[in-house]
Amino acid sequence: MFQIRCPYCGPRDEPEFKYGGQAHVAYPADPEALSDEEWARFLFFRDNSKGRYAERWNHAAGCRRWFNVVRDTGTHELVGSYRVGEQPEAAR
Amino acid sequence: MADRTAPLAAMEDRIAAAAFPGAALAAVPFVAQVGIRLDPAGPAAARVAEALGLPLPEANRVSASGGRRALWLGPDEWLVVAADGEERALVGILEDAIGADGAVVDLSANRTGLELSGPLSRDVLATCCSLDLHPRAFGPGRCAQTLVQKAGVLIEQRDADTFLLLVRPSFAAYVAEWLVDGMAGLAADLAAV
Amino acid sequence: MDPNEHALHNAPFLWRSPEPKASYEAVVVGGGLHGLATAYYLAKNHGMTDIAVVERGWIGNGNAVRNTTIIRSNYLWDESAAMYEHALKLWEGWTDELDYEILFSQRGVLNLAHNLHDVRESVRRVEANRLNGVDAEWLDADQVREFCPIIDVSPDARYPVMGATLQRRAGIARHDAVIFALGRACDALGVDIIQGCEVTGIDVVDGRVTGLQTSKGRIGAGRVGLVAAGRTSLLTAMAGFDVPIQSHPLQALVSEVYEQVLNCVVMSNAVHVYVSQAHKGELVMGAGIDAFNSYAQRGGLHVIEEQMAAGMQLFPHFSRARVLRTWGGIVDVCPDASPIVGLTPVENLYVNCGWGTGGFKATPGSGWVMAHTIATGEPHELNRPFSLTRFETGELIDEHGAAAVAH
Amino acid sequence: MRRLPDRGRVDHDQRVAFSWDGRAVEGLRGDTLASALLASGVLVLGSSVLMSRPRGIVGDGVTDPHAFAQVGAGDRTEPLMRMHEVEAHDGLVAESRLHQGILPTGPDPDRFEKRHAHADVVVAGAGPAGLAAALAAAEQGARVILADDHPQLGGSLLGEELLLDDRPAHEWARHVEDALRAHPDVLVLPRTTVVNVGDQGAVALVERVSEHVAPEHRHGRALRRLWQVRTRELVVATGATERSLVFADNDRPGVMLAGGVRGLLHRYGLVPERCVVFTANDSAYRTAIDLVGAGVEVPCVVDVRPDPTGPLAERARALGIAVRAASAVIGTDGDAEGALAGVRVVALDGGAEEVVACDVLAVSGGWDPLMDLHHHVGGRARWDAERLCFVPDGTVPGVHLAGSAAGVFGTEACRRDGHLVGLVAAEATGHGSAADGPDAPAARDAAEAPPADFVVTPGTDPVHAFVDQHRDVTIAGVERALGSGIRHVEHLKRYTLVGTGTEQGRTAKVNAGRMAADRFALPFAEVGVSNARPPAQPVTFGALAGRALGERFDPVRTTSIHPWHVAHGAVFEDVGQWKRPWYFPQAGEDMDAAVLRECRAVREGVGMMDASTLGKIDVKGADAGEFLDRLYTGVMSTLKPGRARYGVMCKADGMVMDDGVVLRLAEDRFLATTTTGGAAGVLDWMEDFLQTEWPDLDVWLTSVTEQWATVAIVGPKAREVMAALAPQLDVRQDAFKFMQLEEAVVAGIEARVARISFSGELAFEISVPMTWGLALWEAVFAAGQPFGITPYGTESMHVLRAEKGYFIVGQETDGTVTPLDLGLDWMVADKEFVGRRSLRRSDMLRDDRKQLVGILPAERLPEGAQLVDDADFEIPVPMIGHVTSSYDSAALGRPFGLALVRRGRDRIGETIYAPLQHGTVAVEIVDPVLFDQEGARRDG
Ligand SMILES: Cc1cc2nc3c(=O)[nH]c(=O)nc-3n(C[C@H](O)[C@H](O)[C@H](O)COP(=O)(O)OP(=O)(O)OC[C@H]3O[C@@H](n4cnc5c(N)ncnc54)[C@H](O)[C@@H]3O)c2cc1C
Ligand SMILES: NC(=O)c1ccc[n+]([C@@H]2O[C@H](COP(=O)([O-])OP(=O)(O)OC[C@H]3O[C@@H](n4cnc5c(N)ncnc54)[C@H](O)[C@@H]3O)[C@@H](O)[C@H]2O)c1
Ligand SMILES: Cc1cc2nc3c(=O)[nH]c(=O)nc-3n(C[C@H](O)[C@H](O)[C@H](O)COP(=O)(O)O)c2cc1C
Ligand SMILES: [Zn+2]
Repeated sequence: MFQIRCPYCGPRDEPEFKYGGQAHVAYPADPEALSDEEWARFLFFRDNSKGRYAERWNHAAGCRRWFNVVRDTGTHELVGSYRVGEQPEAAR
Repeated sequence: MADRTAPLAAMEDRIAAAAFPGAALAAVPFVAQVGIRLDPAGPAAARVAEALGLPLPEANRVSASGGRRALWLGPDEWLVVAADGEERALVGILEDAIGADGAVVDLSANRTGLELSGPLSRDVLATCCSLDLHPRAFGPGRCAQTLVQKAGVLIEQRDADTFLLLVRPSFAAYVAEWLVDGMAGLAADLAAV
Repeated sequence: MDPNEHALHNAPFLWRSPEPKASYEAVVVGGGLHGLATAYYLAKNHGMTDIAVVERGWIGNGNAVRNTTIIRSNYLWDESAAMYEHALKLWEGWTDELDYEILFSQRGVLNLAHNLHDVRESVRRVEANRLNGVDAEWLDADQVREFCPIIDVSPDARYPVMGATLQRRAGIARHDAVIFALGRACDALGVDIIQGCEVTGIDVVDGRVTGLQTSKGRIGAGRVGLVAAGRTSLLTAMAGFDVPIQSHPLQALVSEVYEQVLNCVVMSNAVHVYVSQAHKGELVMGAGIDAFNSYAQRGGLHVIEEQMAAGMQLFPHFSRARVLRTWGGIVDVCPDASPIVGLTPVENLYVNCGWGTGGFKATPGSGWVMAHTIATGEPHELNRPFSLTRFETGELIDEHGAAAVAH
Repeated sequence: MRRLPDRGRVDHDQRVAFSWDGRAVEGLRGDTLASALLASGVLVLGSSVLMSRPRGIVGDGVTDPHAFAQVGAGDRTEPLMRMHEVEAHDGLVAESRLHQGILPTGPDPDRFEKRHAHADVVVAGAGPAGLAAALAAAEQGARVILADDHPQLGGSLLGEELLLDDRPAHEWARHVEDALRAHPDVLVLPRTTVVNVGDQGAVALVERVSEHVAPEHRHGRALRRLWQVRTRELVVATGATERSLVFADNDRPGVMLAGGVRGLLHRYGLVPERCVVFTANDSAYRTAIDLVGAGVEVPCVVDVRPDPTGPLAERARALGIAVRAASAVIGTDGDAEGALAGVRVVALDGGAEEVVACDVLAVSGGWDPLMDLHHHVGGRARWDAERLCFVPDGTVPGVHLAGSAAGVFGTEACRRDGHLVGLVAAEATGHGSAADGPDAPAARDAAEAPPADFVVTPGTDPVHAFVDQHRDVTIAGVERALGSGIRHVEHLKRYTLVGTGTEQGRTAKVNAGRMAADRFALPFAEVGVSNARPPAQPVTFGALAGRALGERFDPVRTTSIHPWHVAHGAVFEDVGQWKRPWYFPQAGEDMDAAVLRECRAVREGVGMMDASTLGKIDVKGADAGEFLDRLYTGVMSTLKPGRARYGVMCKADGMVMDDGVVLRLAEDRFLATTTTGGAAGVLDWMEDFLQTEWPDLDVWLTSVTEQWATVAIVGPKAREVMAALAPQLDVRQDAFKFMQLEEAVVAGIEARVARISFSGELAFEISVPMTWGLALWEAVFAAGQPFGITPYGTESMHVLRAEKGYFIVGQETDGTVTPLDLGLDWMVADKEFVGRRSLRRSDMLRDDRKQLVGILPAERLPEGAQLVDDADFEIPVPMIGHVTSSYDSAALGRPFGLALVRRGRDRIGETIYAPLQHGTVAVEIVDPVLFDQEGARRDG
């Protein structure tokens, strides 16, 4: 069971959080301009890499904020958390 | 005309009977609660603080003054708590203070209270809640939103041995059930030593 | 008497451990059950013998040894039912065909319904199964009790059992034995099984695959099938394209060994339980998926605790059973909970993945259609709908909503 | 075995009486089930799993391959309990069952608890290393939890006769324990096994709280407690386990591990009559020495090493014990019961077998550091060719190994190591500095001679020489597997089952791996052993479930009106975690009758329903309208304050996600309602977009689901009831229109009243704070009496809405249905909203998609029934759709339903078929709106 640091509330147990998948995937600004293929990539394709991975979590049972975490998908090391709008370098 | 109903009315006896030398539980059925949303860096924060007569606290803290308390819920969210019946006045004050720079919502019926007190109250919570309540990590004047098993709760430490839990009424029986059961286990342990 | 005659496995010879040749007509990447079954049918159905299975560890070390061995074909959508039913029919002949006791036991699988929504969806599935030629029955709570007396069907349970679907031809098989059986069968047909051989690169020239870079050097290959389950994304990245899967931990556990008490497989979507009792007597239970991506082959204990609490709802007298061992696999989950089997943007490179939490049961069918695809360069009728391109058109085969647990 | 009156840590004056296989047996307070049985002369515990060979106790710890028993009676009976862990007590009931247990047949009468805890440092194991580590960390100020699976702290110190600082070691242990208990921030947990290590210091411990007392003395205490600890650092000081050697008939009762024999002496005062020692290392000499010291005859130590000359061997020789160097045991002889009577010894360079009579053979093949907890989180190990054991190969962040678990074997060295590791762990949590910490105690252990690399006695009979005694795997079995081409220990494990038993082959795995290495002519370091997995010791399902049973398993959510529903005989339906009244049967009514009555009342008179479970989200801010426009398929920003509009939301893939009515409370404030089951998901979804996609929007979201109770008054007479309840409210059609809302005092309660209808009838929905819900309900019920007001449940609600062709998310939709499939084209506005792009994908544009239609079947169909084109068909048959809703209608006087049918809207008027098991039913496709097509009734 992970212990995740909410950038607002501090470290809490994993069941307080909801996973949100890969971070930094924006809803397309102009969906109508996208081809079916481009739209499918947005809908269904997410990085599935091994190693450091920037992902989203929501502190569902706490402050309800979405934030990002850098985590190693090979070892479960949690490198750090950072807020929406920040870049992975900000993880701490 | 009929009156309001207390969310835990049906469990009153069990809650009272759970008391043991280590801890006691009591329902606090009605608590005035008003939610505030605003940008702490924006203009409304100071206005609200002034109107309430207390600062909007930092993360995981409670500020209190004159029977009102503000509990931090998130980076732009607080819950103002006061005695039952004050909600209407509070909403008025707060709406005036916030204006268009945030939101004020009366949430007095959205949560109900459970007060847990006694030297073993931390142990009771430890049977169903993973929050670290050790004095090094928590203490009077602190609050946190967390889980009692699967139910969300807002926990406020009131004094050295007393905790107020604010829970959604539909989860209140479940939360009380866990606390009462935890107390039974601790009471048995206490009796055995 | 030789004491080990009792042992389950009794083949005098299993497989060679050859060094790889410089090149093969076709190479299957991944020595899981699907990879082995693919190689087996390439050789058996398509007469291809210049082929190899390359496996980074030992064959079976992925999800093959980690699954809870539930086999059934009662899927909702026509495409799925056809695929899994094809597999189930093959399972029915495999012990004989492979000449190896794989302990396929058609003891029946119950999928429990706990609320009106479950009931509606269960009936929908039973009716669809029936009309697709898949055996399926709807049992009410009393019939459930009759079929599996140890389930707690009391109406005042937190999640009362309102009924269940039953597929009698469904059941379990001994996963380890299937690995040994397939490994042996492949070897006997001349397939090189190359273990300890990790694919680290895929050579693509002019849009066509020519070979593999491996920890044992380059292996030339006319055709390549990627059958690597949870690690598929890592491989397709080497070939320059993506598949829409996410790799998650899925945990399972076994108990110590008890006298037989559970005569069938019981699954429940609402309370997240699936359990059977294996031949030796250990209870085999699957837990829920961990929400996050991971390649670590382990998940959180809280998932198992939740699972146990759920199990106690249905089987209160399992309280004194003990968890002997827990483990996690890496399951490759597709957005629509259905697999991808077919062509890729790279010529002569084929992919078989996305079976997620439920591919063991598909093993023979998956191998069959994948072999067809590799051998002919065209999908088999059964896997045509399971293409990679369906995500563009939206022609998904969404087994989330309606198909009960996917194991 | 024989009990010495003055030895052991048992209370020789306190007898306990218990039952073994139905026989009365006695032991002493402080005995385990194992030691009590040995003291009572029970040598043969039972027979083995495959070969039915007699088996006895092998060690003195939980790695023993045979010491399992069925313990307890009735519903308390527990299979495969570790006999070395079960404390003998009055009334204990135990039975011989070594390999296959029996589960109880009823629910568990005992209590399993859980407890959360937090620590800076958790120390697993309280031997010299663990005690020293815990003390060092505690003295630095860290919050420490020390757990050991034994009732007393001390670890192996209790099973040895050792001096530490020239004092008996167990006294030192007691002294440390006292010091630890004096620290306010230290928790000492004896009888507690660390079973699982997870990520970021999540450690699970199982404490045996009252297991060691008879059920009647438990008085409500938990049997066991699962501690869920979050620690910053973990010190694994779990010691080492001894492995055996492989020779013919090495499974005979009486063949034991040397450390175990020593432990039986020092812990329980138990000794054999005549004991031969067989070893590949120095440690077993201690057994010989200690036994001789206790007056036991030790005819010889059989040592495989050519020249055993260490200080221990010298001491043994000095005591007159014969040391037979370069020799090995090749087989054993048994008595009538099959228990050990003698061993056959050979010189390794050849020569005749010699039989040495003995009742116990104490064997030591070497020591394996117990690193399970390190392995749980991916810690690696490497084979150390000198120490001849696996040792940790690096550590995982936050997990430290100390003492024998780290491959340190001297007692004082273990203590020193523990001390140093304790300081490092404390420092890592910000407590003190390891460099400037208190000095580590010295380690002056006598040197030991190097162990020998030895597993199998050459020339032994392979068919009766056991590698894994629990699983009955012999040399022959291993050989057969290796001969079949197996090249990997994980295949070896799965082929032979080595290491898969109840004790996970802890005494067997290394030997099996070394045999494989031999056979492949590979270095053992490359071959290794099959891996370890959690838990470190098996944990009952009950302990993992804890108190999450019955009503504590999952919340049962009810509204404030629920007590009334219960009092009035409602039958409930589970909707998510909510209990909603399904229908309100009156005396003698079944569900169908009740529903027909309820529906008729609503269509002809007036009904009332508890709608409080619907999700409600307060949406406030200058951009609230814009925000909702981006999420709903329709337009909300044009709504006027005081008006309401129905809305549908899609997921990004264009499939219907949720629906509900949106009310505009003020220029900058909306109230969005959601389905009961969708409430939490919709709020999360909204917050997600608000926080991550559109943080610039001035919008604030607050869940108010439970702030408001809602009572719907529905039917032609609703207006009269409403008027009676709120005399000041102008309820006339012109003043209070459909989709309008008003603030009003209703039955004396401040309320919000809206004219929203989910049935097509005139309806008012009254919302008051949840605590007033019951008061409101009762007032409505009272006010409605003159009009025969009828409470109705979800089933009638479903019938009424289906008559109007309204879909239900999750019933008509299943994640594959778009708003267009539902015929909601009119609601899909020409503007961007989440999911809109998906509706243009080629598959969504197909003209043969399934569409929502009404159906009139010849008889009532089961929901879920499939639909086909022709009455005559053969299986398999293509299905063109399925029945999503199906009811008997009071209003229509016939069965009807809704269905998703391919091209359905083009086929209205056609007949299709539902093939049921008892026959095929003709079904007419009709418009989904079957009742009041003009919509005249909603205004009363
Ligand atoms: C806990 C659990 C329970 C399950 N329960 C069930 C169930 O009850 N019923 C059911 O039907 N299904 C179940 N499944 C799913 C099922 O196990 C899988 O879908 C199935 O085993 C997939 O087979 P596979 O051969 O594709 O994958 P795997 O067996 O995982 O094989 C993939 C192979 O590829 C190898 N590989 C990966 N990358 C490389 C590389 N670069 N080079 C060389 N080799 C590589 C891997 O080492 C591995 O051996 C369960 C899964 C889990 C984890
Ligand atoms: N070659 C040898 O002579 C040799 C070999 C090994 C050990 N030893 C001796 O053994 C001692 C080792 O000291 P130590 O402190 O490292 O270990 P220890 O064996 O003294 O103590 C370890 C303790 O941890 C307990 N334990 C094991 N797993 C546990 C778990 N998961 N949860 C809770 N408790 C658990 C054990 O039951 C034991 O009580 C030394 O005295 C050493 O000299 C000697
Ligand atoms: C159906 C089934 C039955 C199993 N039975 C046992 C068993 O009796 N004993 C055991 O130790 N492990 C058993 N296992 C678990 C395996 O030992 C092992 O944990 C699993 O194959 C995952 O591999 P890993 O733990 O090596 O990663 C079983 C696994 C499965 C899938
Ligand atoms: Zn937070």
